[in-house]
Amino acid sequence: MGYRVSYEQADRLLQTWQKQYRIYAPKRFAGRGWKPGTDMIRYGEIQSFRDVAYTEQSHFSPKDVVAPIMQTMLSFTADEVKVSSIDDRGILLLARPCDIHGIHRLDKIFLKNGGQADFYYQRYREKVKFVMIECREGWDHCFCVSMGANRTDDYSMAVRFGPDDLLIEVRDEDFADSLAGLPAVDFTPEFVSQDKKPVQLPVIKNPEQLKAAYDLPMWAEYNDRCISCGSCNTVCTTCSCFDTIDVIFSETSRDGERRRVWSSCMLESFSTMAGGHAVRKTPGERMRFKVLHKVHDYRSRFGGDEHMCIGCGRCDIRCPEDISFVDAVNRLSAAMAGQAVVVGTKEEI
Amino acid sequence: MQEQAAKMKDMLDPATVDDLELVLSGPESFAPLTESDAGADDEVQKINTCCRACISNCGVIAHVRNGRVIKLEGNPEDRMSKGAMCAKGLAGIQALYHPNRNKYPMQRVGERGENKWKRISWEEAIDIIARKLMETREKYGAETVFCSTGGGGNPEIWSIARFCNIFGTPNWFEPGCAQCYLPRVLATAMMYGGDDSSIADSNALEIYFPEDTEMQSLVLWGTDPSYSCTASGGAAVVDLRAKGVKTVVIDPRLTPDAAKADVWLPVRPGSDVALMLTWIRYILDNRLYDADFVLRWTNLPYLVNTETNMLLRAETSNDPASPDTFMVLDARTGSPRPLPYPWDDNLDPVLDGGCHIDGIEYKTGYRLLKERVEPYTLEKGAELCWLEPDRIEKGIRMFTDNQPGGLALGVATDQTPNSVQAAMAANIIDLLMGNVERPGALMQRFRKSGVFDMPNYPVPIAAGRLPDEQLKKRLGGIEHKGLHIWYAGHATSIFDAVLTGEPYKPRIWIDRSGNKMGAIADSHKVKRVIDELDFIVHMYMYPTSFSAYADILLPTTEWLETDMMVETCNTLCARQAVTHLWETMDETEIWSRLAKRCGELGHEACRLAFDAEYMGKDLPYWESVTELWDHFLSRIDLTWEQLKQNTPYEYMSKDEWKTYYVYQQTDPQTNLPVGFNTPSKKIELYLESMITLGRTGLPFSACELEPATRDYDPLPYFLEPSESPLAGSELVRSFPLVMTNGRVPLYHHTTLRNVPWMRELYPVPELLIHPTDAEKYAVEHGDWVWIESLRGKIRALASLTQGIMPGVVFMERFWNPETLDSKTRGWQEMNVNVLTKADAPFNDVVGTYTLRGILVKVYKADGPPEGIWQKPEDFRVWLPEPADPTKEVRL
Amino acid sequence: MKQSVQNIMVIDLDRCIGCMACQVACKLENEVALGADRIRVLTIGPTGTYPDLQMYFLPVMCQQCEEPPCVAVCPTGASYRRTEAGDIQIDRDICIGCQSCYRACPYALNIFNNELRIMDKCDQCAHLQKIGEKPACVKNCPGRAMFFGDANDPDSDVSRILCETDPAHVHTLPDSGNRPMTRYILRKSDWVEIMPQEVPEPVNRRRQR
Amino acid sequence: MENIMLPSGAKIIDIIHETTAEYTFRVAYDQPIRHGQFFQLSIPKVGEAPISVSAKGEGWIEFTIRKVGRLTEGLFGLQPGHTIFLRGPYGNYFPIESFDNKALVVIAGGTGLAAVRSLLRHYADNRADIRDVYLIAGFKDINSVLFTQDLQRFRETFNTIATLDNMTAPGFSTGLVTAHIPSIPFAELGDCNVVIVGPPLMMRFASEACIKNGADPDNMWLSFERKMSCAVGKCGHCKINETYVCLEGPIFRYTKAQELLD
Repeated sequence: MGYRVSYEQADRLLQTWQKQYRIYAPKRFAGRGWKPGTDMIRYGEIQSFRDVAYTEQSHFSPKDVVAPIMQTMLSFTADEVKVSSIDDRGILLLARPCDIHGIHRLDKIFLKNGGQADFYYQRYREKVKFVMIECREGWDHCFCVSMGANRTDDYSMAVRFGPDDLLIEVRDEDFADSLAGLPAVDFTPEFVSQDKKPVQLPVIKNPEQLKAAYDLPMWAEYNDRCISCGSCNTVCTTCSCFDTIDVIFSETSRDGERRRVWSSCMLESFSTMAGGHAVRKTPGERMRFKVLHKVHDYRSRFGGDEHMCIGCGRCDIRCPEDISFVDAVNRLSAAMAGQAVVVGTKEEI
Repeated sequence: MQEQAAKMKDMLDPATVDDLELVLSGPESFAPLTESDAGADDEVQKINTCCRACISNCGVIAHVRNGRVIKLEGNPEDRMSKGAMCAKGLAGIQALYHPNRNKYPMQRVGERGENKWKRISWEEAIDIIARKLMETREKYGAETVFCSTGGGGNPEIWSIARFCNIFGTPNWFEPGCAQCYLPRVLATAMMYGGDDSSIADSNALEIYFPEDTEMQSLVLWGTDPSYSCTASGGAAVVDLRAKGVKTVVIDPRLTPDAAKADVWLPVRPGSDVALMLTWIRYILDNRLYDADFVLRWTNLPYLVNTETNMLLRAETSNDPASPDTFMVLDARTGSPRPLPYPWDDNLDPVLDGGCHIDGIEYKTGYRLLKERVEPYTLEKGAELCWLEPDRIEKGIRMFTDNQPGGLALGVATDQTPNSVQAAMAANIIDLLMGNVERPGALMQRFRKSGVFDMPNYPVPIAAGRLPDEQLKKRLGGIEHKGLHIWYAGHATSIFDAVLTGEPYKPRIWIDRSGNKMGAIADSHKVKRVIDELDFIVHMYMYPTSFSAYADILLPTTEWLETDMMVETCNTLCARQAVTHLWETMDETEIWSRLAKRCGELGHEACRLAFDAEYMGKDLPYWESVTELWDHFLSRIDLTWEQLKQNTPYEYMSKDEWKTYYVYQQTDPQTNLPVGFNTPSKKIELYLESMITLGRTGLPFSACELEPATRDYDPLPYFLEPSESPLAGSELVRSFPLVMTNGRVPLYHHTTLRNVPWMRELYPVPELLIHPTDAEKYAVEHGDWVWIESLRGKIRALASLTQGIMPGVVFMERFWNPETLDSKTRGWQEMNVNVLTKADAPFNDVVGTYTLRGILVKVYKADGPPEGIWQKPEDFRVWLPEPADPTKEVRL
Repeated sequence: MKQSVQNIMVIDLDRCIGCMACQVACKLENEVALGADRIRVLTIGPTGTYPDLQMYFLPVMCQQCEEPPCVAVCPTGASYRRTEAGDIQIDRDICIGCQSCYRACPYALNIFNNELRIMDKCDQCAHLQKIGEKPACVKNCPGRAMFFGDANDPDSDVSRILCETDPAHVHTLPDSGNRPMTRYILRKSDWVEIMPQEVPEPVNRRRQR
Repeated sequence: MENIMLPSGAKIIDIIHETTAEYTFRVAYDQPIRHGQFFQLSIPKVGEAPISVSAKGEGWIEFTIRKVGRLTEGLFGLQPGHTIFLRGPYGNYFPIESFDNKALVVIAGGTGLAAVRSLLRHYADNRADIRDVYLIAGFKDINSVLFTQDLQRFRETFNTIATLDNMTAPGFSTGLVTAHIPSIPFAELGDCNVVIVGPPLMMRFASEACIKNGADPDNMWLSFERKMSCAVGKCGHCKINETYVCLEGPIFRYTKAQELLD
């Protein structure tokens, strides 16, 4: 069932929904871009559908709605320790199909891996309902089709933003009532059907091939280029790594918190243990770790067809040194295609 | 009060994690976090007060919330600091809330030096001390009790002098005193009778008004205001330089002011007087002095009997308003003639001349001075001071070509046995140029509020209460009579008396302020003295090396807890308590209580000291400091409460206050110019009264004393350091480097080594050494080195720099509170005074010993002293306690 | 047309006496932890040969670059330029303490706050600006060597002092394209080029050399 | 919803100073654990880190901790009676069922000994359960020797070589652990198990030396150490390929370890 809704009507709906939900969408933050004079688009709570920056891809993914950049786990006062709590309301999350896939990837790690669900993720995640932002064209740099992340049916509503009004499809009973009575139209969302630049995925079938992938000379090329800032990880929807840190509010404070903050496998400190030993010492080694996680390790662990990467392409856009993940994957795939012949194992695409 | 064992060790235990105890006593299960009720911020009170992290008294606005001081900032209304504070002052909060403050009176348990204590009440503490004092007085005489004070941290110097005078002991001393400031005060008082030119001692007030000063040049001799009084004098000198005032800096170290000077004269430590005499000779030879002023307003034209060294008098006056009449050599008649004060236009006095009268040779003061400086040519000065003649000349010319100007003398020259002569010579240089009481000069008699009897120290010292027979027992008081200007004894003489029992054996030491192990020369000797004593009391804000050897510790107030009056230019300011912690007590009150208890135990003079009628202008002892300040402020119709509310209080307008040419004002009694505050009413460059002082103790001693072994010299002379590096010295072969010491901008005296913010910036003392010397002794930048003198050895971190004179090394004085509970008690690791020299030669007039210009050797050490802290995190355990409630303790 | 606000610091090095009060004033105002400093006073020199020496002091703090490398690399967008003041700020709520900005800063003037485990740097006392006060270091500077204000406002302290000063005496830290905004005035000594790799020395100790 | 990140308090019973930089903390604990497992150990406001159990007994377990990093610095300020916080045990453990009645070779370097100490104590207590134990324990120098009492007992009970890298001392051999591996009579031990714990390079060279001397790679076990923030497969730090050390480790069969590529 679809509706055509003016922005004014939509905002009245928004107000209704806000009683039960906090509503998150990509918003424009003026002047907050990485380059002087540019804006940043990232997720935030909206008060109006006019706040939604729908004409561009958001620089950050919606993951910080369910796995915030920084969240308090425990709070310590001089003589008390408490578990943090969050808002009771549900969460309506406006997201494109690839990002909805991305959150499913996070679910694997946070809810499934190790057979136990993570409390701090789950308490957000179980509140989330998706409002899918229709994405028909994609952008030059994204490759969701290659990653199988272009379509989804996990949404309560889908929305097509227009300059004057919105088309909304409702699939969730909970929202049907609030829309009832508005002008009905025939609207079902469309999806991207072809990547502008498709990505070749590598074939790695056994430990020998994995070893061959590890030993490729291409990784060392990143040593000079990558500055290990970790930006590719933070804009990625599916990067889930975090650090647990304890903080005190000032040097002489008796109050403090145990926090969870995003971490990045591209940072030199990611694998550094107390005492200083680091497992992956060079940017190249870290690039290899990341790329293989995204297009090999994840699938090896969880099985099925899906890779971790959802093809949003944000990492390529973001990299301050213009390093392309897509290039890395394509080069890896090409090299492995060659390797496959060399090591004489069965080829499979 | 219940006895509670408290070990210093517990107070100093460097727990690795802050607040561990509190964290770990927390619950073992977790409750869900509820919205914390942060609540509205409580109101912040802003209270005007004055700093006392050093002696500068800068105006401070303390921000106080719920009784806790949360921020300090400079008070823009302050006439001298103008809204700025230095690092030391800003550290006040960390000093105030230091977890290792002395919080309660403590009594030693266990052996002396074991550093084990139990808490006692104030009543008990005062009673124990008073009983011990009375017992010792009874058995051995009051003079066997000696006291010491110091300028380190919140000094309240004069209560101690008052107590000694009333109790009946002539023996109190300050590690500074003869080594710090007194030589300058003495020389200036005797030669001029107005304020000396010390910037660091808040004189030289001319420099704080750059907008209207006529000053053209400033000589900073052995002083670096940017280090020693950053926010006041340091900033003022910045303003002067920016205005175009030329500066000459005399210092072996390239200090900030030296780096910014027009001429830097790096002088060999201990040779300053030679350089001064070189300046004087150059000024005389080249007739650069203000001839008219010298003739009319100094005593240099007066004739001196070369046999007695006394001035030739035509008439001796019995009227204090009129000076004696002196004889001059009249050029017109070619004969000696009396010169009536202030001048006789009929006479033409010769400046450089001499004559014989009745077979006795007489010379003018000028000629004697000229003869005195005769050997000190530029070349000779350069040779003695390790300088180039051209450079010396350039320095002199920079000063003499840019007049008016001023010469500000610092503490450096006070720290050698040539101390008083340096002050005399420096004054001569400035006064020859006529730099006194004129716009642009440093020596001034600007007006005062009149509330103080002693400059900036309001406690009435009751000097007349000390019986003459007791005064005569003052140790060192015969040889070094200049000390009587501050009613003080001579530290080394007191210590020698303890060690030898001659002429009598002092037995009790009550000390206030600082760490005497770090402040007195030859620290090992101080320890030997301590071992001989019956009883030791230390009152201070923190435990120090010295307190480890004490029997009773008394907790005193930090400056943020103290009430005191301060005079800053034309304003009166209140240093007012903005909070109060634990059972700390203002020292002014401690001494009063001690006197009271002694009175109760039968000390008649102490009992009478509470009798207002009996005490008269010396005032009875007080119950609270407010009483005392109210008394003094009543002189200008103010109360302490009013001053606190209106600080800074402008007691007169700037124009009224800034009075130039005071000496030219007419004395209504005589209708003559009031002249200078000297016996002759002239500037006494030939200081005859030195001779009188040495022979009688007058005018400073309350009664006439036996003469010193030798007369004091009325003119400055150069005394080569006893540990000389010059050719012919035996010692220099084994100890080839000259050591000097001085300040960094983070510490004052022995204070603040326990303040994290200061220590992280300067964790250990650095030995500044020139790269050529470093190479010679195989030392590299960043090496730990031993520095050894005849008296001991210490370590420091070598810092190679071009900015120190070759052949000279520099080190800041230091001690290590973090090793207080170790065998060293914190004073043996890096304390320069382990190296310095407390024995003869002394300055004849005031007994100064040798703190600078000793010989040392330097060699590489394996590493730092054990247990010292160097990393910023090390100092975490000294961070303020997060939530000490401010308690108003009823004592 | 009214220019946007560009708050900068101007430091008159002839007035700086190396007293380090700015460091302590900053620590007091901003609760900067031990071992960390938002502002550091470097000793430059002595250069030359004894006794003909030059030495001056150089307070360094975030240079509020026009092309800030710290903003360009910040992985969470926590480092940003404030449009209303032209300065660079760190949003403490989204800083993950990864130290990328520290590595990107040519002068290593971003510091790690060990208590909060996030990055910290000179924010020109933004909280004091809100109540109309100058940054703590500027306000307290005993030598009155520090000036703060809007470079685009011709009546500001900084514009006035820059206007009065011979441009040959106005310097910046080395610019590798980041365009540092802090201006240093040095008239009497020679400006010794401060190489970026020399500034970062994380040791707090002042040492003459 | 269960919060798997929530630690619970445990009292410190005793603190043993093994060396100046390594202390053993005995902590009250009465749940079952297996040899080789680890805990996430924390001090609120200081931090959390994975620490392996170095011994267990009636109502207690021990952790031996080296003074590196923020948390361990914090731990070193503690006293008996203080509470620390634990969650765990985590990870897999040594398959002692398959060790029983066979020969066991244990090669430990430095603090690596802590990770196998509980296993060794088990066999010292139950000597009959194991055919023979060959222990090579390597330390940097005499000042870094750990578990002196246990080591004495191991010497008495097992074939023990304690060696110092570069130093001679009574009762100690000299040289790296690898130098002593040839003295283990692998050929005579038959179906033996080998456990190797220590720094990464040491584990690598020791493994190679053992194989060269006849050890069966399939019966060799290594214990991995990795940075971890969660220990439950969420934080990502300890992932190697598709493997999470916290979940599938920390103990890996050598043949599996060979496939793990960092």
